Amino acid sequence: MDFEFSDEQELLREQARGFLADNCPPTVVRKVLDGDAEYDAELWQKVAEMGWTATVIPEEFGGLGLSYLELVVIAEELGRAAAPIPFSSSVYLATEALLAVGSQEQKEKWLPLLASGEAIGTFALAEGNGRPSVSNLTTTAAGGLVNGRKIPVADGGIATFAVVVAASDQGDSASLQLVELDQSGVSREAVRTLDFSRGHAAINFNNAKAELLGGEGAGWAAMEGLLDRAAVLFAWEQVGLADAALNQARDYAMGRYAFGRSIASYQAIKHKLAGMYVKNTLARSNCYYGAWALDSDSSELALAAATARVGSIQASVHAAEENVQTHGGMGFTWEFDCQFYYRRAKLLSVNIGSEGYWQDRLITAYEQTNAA
Amino acid sequence: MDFEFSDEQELLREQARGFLADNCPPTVVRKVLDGDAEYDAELWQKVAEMGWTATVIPEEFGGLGLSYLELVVIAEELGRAAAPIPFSSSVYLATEALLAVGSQEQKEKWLPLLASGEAIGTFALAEGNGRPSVSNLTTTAAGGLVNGRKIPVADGGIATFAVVVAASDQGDSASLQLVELDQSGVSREAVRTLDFSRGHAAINFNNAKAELLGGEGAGWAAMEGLLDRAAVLFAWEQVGLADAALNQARDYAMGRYAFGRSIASYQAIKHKLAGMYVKNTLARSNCYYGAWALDSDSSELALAAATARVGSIQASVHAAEENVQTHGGMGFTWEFDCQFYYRRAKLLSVNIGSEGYWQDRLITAYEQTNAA
Amino acid sequence: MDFNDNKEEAAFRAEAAAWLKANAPSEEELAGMDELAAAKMWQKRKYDAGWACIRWDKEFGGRGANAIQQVIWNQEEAKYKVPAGFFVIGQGMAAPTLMTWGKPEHHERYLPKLASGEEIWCQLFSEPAGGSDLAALRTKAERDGDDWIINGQKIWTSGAHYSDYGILVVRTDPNVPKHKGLSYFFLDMKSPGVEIKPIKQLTGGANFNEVYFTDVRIPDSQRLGEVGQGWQVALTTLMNERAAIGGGGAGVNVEMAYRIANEVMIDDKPAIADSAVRAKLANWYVQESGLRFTGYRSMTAMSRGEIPGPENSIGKLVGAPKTQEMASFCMDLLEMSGAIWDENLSKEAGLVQLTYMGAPGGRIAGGTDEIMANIIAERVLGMPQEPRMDKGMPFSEVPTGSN
Amino acid sequence: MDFNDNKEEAAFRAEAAAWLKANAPSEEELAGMDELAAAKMWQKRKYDAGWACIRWDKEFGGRGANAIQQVIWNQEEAKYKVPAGFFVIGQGMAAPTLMTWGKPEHHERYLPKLASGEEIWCQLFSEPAGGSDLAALRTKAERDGDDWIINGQKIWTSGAHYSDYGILVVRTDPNVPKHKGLSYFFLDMKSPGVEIKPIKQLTGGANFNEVYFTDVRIPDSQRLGEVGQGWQVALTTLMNERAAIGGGGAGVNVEMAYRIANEVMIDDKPAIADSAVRAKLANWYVQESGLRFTGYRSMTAMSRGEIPGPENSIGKLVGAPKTQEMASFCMDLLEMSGAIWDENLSKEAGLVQLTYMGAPGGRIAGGTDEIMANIIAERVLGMPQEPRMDKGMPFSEVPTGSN
Repeated sequence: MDFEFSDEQELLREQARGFLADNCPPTVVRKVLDGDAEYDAELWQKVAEMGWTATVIPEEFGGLGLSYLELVVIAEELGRAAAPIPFSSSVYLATEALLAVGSQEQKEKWLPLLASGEAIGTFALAEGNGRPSVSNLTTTAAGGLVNGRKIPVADGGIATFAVVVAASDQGDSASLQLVELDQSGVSREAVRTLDFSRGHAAINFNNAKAELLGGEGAGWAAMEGLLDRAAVLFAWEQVGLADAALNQARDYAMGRYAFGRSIASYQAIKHKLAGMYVKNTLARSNCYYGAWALDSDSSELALAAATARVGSIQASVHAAEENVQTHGGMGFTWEFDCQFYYRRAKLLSVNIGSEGYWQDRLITAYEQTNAA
Repeated sequence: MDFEFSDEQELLREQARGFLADNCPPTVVRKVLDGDAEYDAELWQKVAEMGWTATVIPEEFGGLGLSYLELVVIAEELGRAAAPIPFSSSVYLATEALLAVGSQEQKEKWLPLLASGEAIGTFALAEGNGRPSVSNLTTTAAGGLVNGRKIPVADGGIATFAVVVAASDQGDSASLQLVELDQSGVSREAVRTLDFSRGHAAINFNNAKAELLGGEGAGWAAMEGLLDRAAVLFAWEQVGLADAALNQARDYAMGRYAFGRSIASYQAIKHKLAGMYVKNTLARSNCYYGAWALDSDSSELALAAATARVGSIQASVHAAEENVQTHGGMGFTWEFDCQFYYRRAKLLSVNIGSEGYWQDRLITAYEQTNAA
Repeated sequence: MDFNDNKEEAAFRAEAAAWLKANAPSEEELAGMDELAAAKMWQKRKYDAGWACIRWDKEFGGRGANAIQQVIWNQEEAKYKVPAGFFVIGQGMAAPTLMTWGKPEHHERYLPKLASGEEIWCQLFSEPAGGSDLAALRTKAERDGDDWIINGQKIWTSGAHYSDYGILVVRTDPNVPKHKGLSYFFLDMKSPGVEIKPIKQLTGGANFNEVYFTDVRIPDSQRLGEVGQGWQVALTTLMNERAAIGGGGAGVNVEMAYRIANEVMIDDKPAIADSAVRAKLANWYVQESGLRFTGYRSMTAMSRGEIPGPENSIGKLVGAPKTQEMASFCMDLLEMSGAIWDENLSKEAGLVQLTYMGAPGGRIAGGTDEIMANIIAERVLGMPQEPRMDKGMPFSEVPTGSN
Repeated sequence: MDFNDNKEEAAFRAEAAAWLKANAPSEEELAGMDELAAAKMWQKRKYDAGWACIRWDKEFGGRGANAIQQVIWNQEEAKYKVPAGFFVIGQGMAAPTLMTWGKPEHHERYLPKLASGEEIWCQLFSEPAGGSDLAALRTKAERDGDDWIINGQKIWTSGAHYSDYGILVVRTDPNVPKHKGLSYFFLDMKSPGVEIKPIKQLTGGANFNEVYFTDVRIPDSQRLGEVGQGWQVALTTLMNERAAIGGGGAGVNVEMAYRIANEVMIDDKPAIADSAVRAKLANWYVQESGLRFTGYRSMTAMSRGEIPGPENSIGKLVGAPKTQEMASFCMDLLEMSGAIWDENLSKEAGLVQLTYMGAPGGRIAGGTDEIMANIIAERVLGMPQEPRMDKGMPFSEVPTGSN
């Protein structure tokens, strides 16, 4: 039994943290937050050069062939830095989709481009408000053409291709379609979200050329499996964010004085931060389990992923909210960086399905585990 | 607009509080808690002599013909005193059932006995674990005979009669049956609950003679209407209890010293008690609304009752739990009286349906109000 | 206990309703006017007819009405889409302070123009290093003949840029304990040396300002209360602030969440059929309803001549976190679209996101959640204060950490 | 990161499992024995074979095993229904204190009998007026030649009536600050003047005692640490108490709630189909799972030679309120029957009620929720202590309120 990262993985963490401190300081986040760009292209380039986008891609496809334990270390640090890049869309979702159900040809074509960061992939499931279900999919695929509208698509404005969930008349009634976005059948509109430091889009498909990814009529199951895998990686990013928010709150509280003493000496603040620490710690430990299940392709992955996801949603949103609160009025200003976490925490918490969705998935997985 | 009790009602409160301080001190509660009796018969007798059991019963049936505003004042004070008597069963449920759907003959027979306290009525709905529904009722009534088993029945061991919810093959599939309990077709067993200061029973009906109360096949609707009315009265009792628990916590905290100062000066305790106060205040205000709706027979009663009930469940259980916590180890002893509220709060919270049941009822009522 | 108006109240309501019906501006009338001009126009019209600041004495421009009449007026006025805002601080906080601490000449000169909306006032209390410890302010005033010279910085001043006057608390003596070295002034916001900078918030909006003072002169005649008595005067202002804070049905409430839950689907059924959604809405309804009826109880108390107490702090303490939770939950109901903040795509959803971004402000402004809980514990439940490390210490010696 | 045993661990596990298989007492063997006798029998059997207190040095009766081996042993032993309890305080708290502070002759005399279960120890620290402020204890010891004379009262002593020895902290000097006037002893529980009274709890059970001391004599040779050093010695005991507190799957956990939710109906469907029920169970599962894996991380740290830190406080801080909430919720699932506490009617339900009644104890014993939160804030996050009003003050002058 060894429930900890290896020394090499810890070294990777140190390097990643140092790299991001240098290359993704608050000014870089702020540049995207305040500007019109949908991501920081320079940071993306550097991250790709570090090989982070290539982490789990096998060497035969131009990747580093490392394990998911390395990838979650990077995910945590990206969350801590609130990095304004399409890493989650391209790495946790598009790359994972290709790895899971891509054909040899598809892998050969796309994985090297994803590994090098030249291509940015994304994932298109939502079609507006409410919880997606297989019966309310309106995007269709037939004869290699996709029609419909997906909104929101994270990083949809900058992505090279999207993995689109479309209705199918076979099997589980859905299929995954790989659609290149720079084609005449595709139009995109930028969509503003509450996190200005990450780009989103609405994508209209009008007889867009598409390629089936995985089996026809196996798309809904593939999508759920994909979300399980992504959920672990999102969860780590959220835990990194939660930890950063707690640290920011703590540092501010220590230095802020009221009524002649540090506000960090008041139980109202101490117990608030202790509560954040507790939630963060439980979420992190569940993320360990998720990382192990993902890395070992365990049959417990669905349960582990939902557990990690629910815990990290709760921890990160709570930490981000109470970090602002601890900062008082200053936390509410644009000038302070508390907003990075406040925006990002909520964005990540709905990006691949809400707390309620994952609570339900968790109990479903628990029922299946208990029935097995 | 006058959203407050009248001076006369405030005077009644003072009298009631004084009466209970004299006649229902902790020693009286403890006598039932520690002993084998299912209630304090002497206190019941005195309460009846005060006319409290007769409050809303019309004068023509031997009652005082007062309003529900007087009755809720009494309910609150009984909750505060954790009185070990069958008031809720006999007054909030049995009396209300007769007033709502009893025939003139039934009223003439029973209301004077209920008013004088000579008869104790109760209400029998539950048939074991889980949420009762009209489709899982196993108690039947046919030809004036009831068969089945009801458990638990509050005060079932001491009651003169019970209003029994039985399956019907007509209308809404249920009927209310008035069953005298001192007959050969009825056997009762004492059932211990977590509140030793209140008696409960299982009642077996074996061709027990019964009398239809209200319409045949109108029993489920009558039962729900009855629970709405009782919910307001229970809620007031719970708010009284919650207030007493908060006061007990506050008094103890003020006098208890740790690290050289009163524990009431620590934010951990101050904010805990402030939280109790907030919940209690909101619950109380919702109870005002419930009292007004009950007294004025408003169309908003269902919504008002559920709102009062949910708020007062939450407030009273929270206050009772955190009162023990504020007392530390001493609160966990049999010797301290914190246990009165801890037991009673949870008992009252499931007695006529749980928080979950009433949350659902609340939204149903809200939907109906919005549809109207 | 009765929800209905008594006879006197009904008569007053009828009178108010009739006047409003005849005089409330129509949409056409307001079309094209800027908000401030519209607000001033409406305020002046009310003033001229005796419907402005109706609880004020008639000599100050009011109507001499009582608390319950004020509530009735508010209810009736709320039925019309009339311009609002701008006057709350001046009429609700500065004016009561002037009434209590000002001289007759102050009353005559300033109150009628406050009532008529001709002059707008702002509040200059908070400072960057102060926060919850309001009295730890550092902006200093030094005597110079008949004037005082002000230097320092205030923050969180709403409306500074369109205000004519401001109420100001400053430190006139740093060598005595913090509450004892303060004095209270009002000043002309156009005075030389006053510089106003808007503060951009999380929402992207800028409803507040920083105000910098560089050798700003205020005549001593604009002092309220004695030198060193500023904290006591400020308390008058702050007590009125608390009274002004309502139970507040912010934009995101049960009604909106219910609407969204009817529109979006969970497992191919409207979300409102989902019992987890129902349970949450039920809990929030209990809070909203509880606050509403707590408000009715306060109104009843006021109508009986009682002064609203610190128990009103629960409105903000419950309402602000509830608003944040509900906005967050409404985004969850929208699922992946929950993050979209784009009025063109979904008007309702845009309001949800705006509310979520604004919610932290609600939990801080006018006293943080933590300060509100302290107030309830200390002033309602009578629990002791925390030990004060700065008690009796000259302000200049109080530890301030890195600030 | 690997959940599986490494080679060495697997070998140890096999050895332990084999011995247990051969030696764990059968139900028949235990039939009719009282719990204490059964526990002593099993402890002695383990001791004789070198499986008692396996992390202790061999000279004290242990096996010299490491932390991870202890965990493996615990896992394997938990597969058998063997007698438990009785020895936790002696072996887990008194023994480490004796090891650190005792003299060689103490080790020789007491440790092997602690390991073998021949002698049982209890803990005499808490006092009625102390509570969270443990060091504010008042039981006094006065020197009399080679002895100390003890007078006072202790509370919350579990197992006092069947214990042979007790560890005791007393005040030897009331005229110095509270932490400095304490000394630490152990005593023979059969000493004249020791009186034990059981404390009845909310549950109706009596797992704890009050212990009264009237002129009880303890030889000075039974002192651990110097006179006045008692607080430091007590910290050794308390640190081991914290280490002993697990993440704890109390009786009422997700597994049980899930079972109940499958058995009872809501709207004619099993309650587990109700999404409000699902959401609650999911949240508790996240907590349980989080505690379990936090425990695994601690074990890994221990196996790497690190000492478990105060972060383990979260086990109790999360687990205790969760137990209370879950027990309360399980009663709600049972609806009107939820209040029934009658093993004859429903074994499972009886456990739910017992757990609810016992839950407040869990939130208090070994440090209240509030103290646990302080510990995390101060020792994990490095936040400052509250100002201590009694700091440096002679104990006799510290305000004590009405107590």
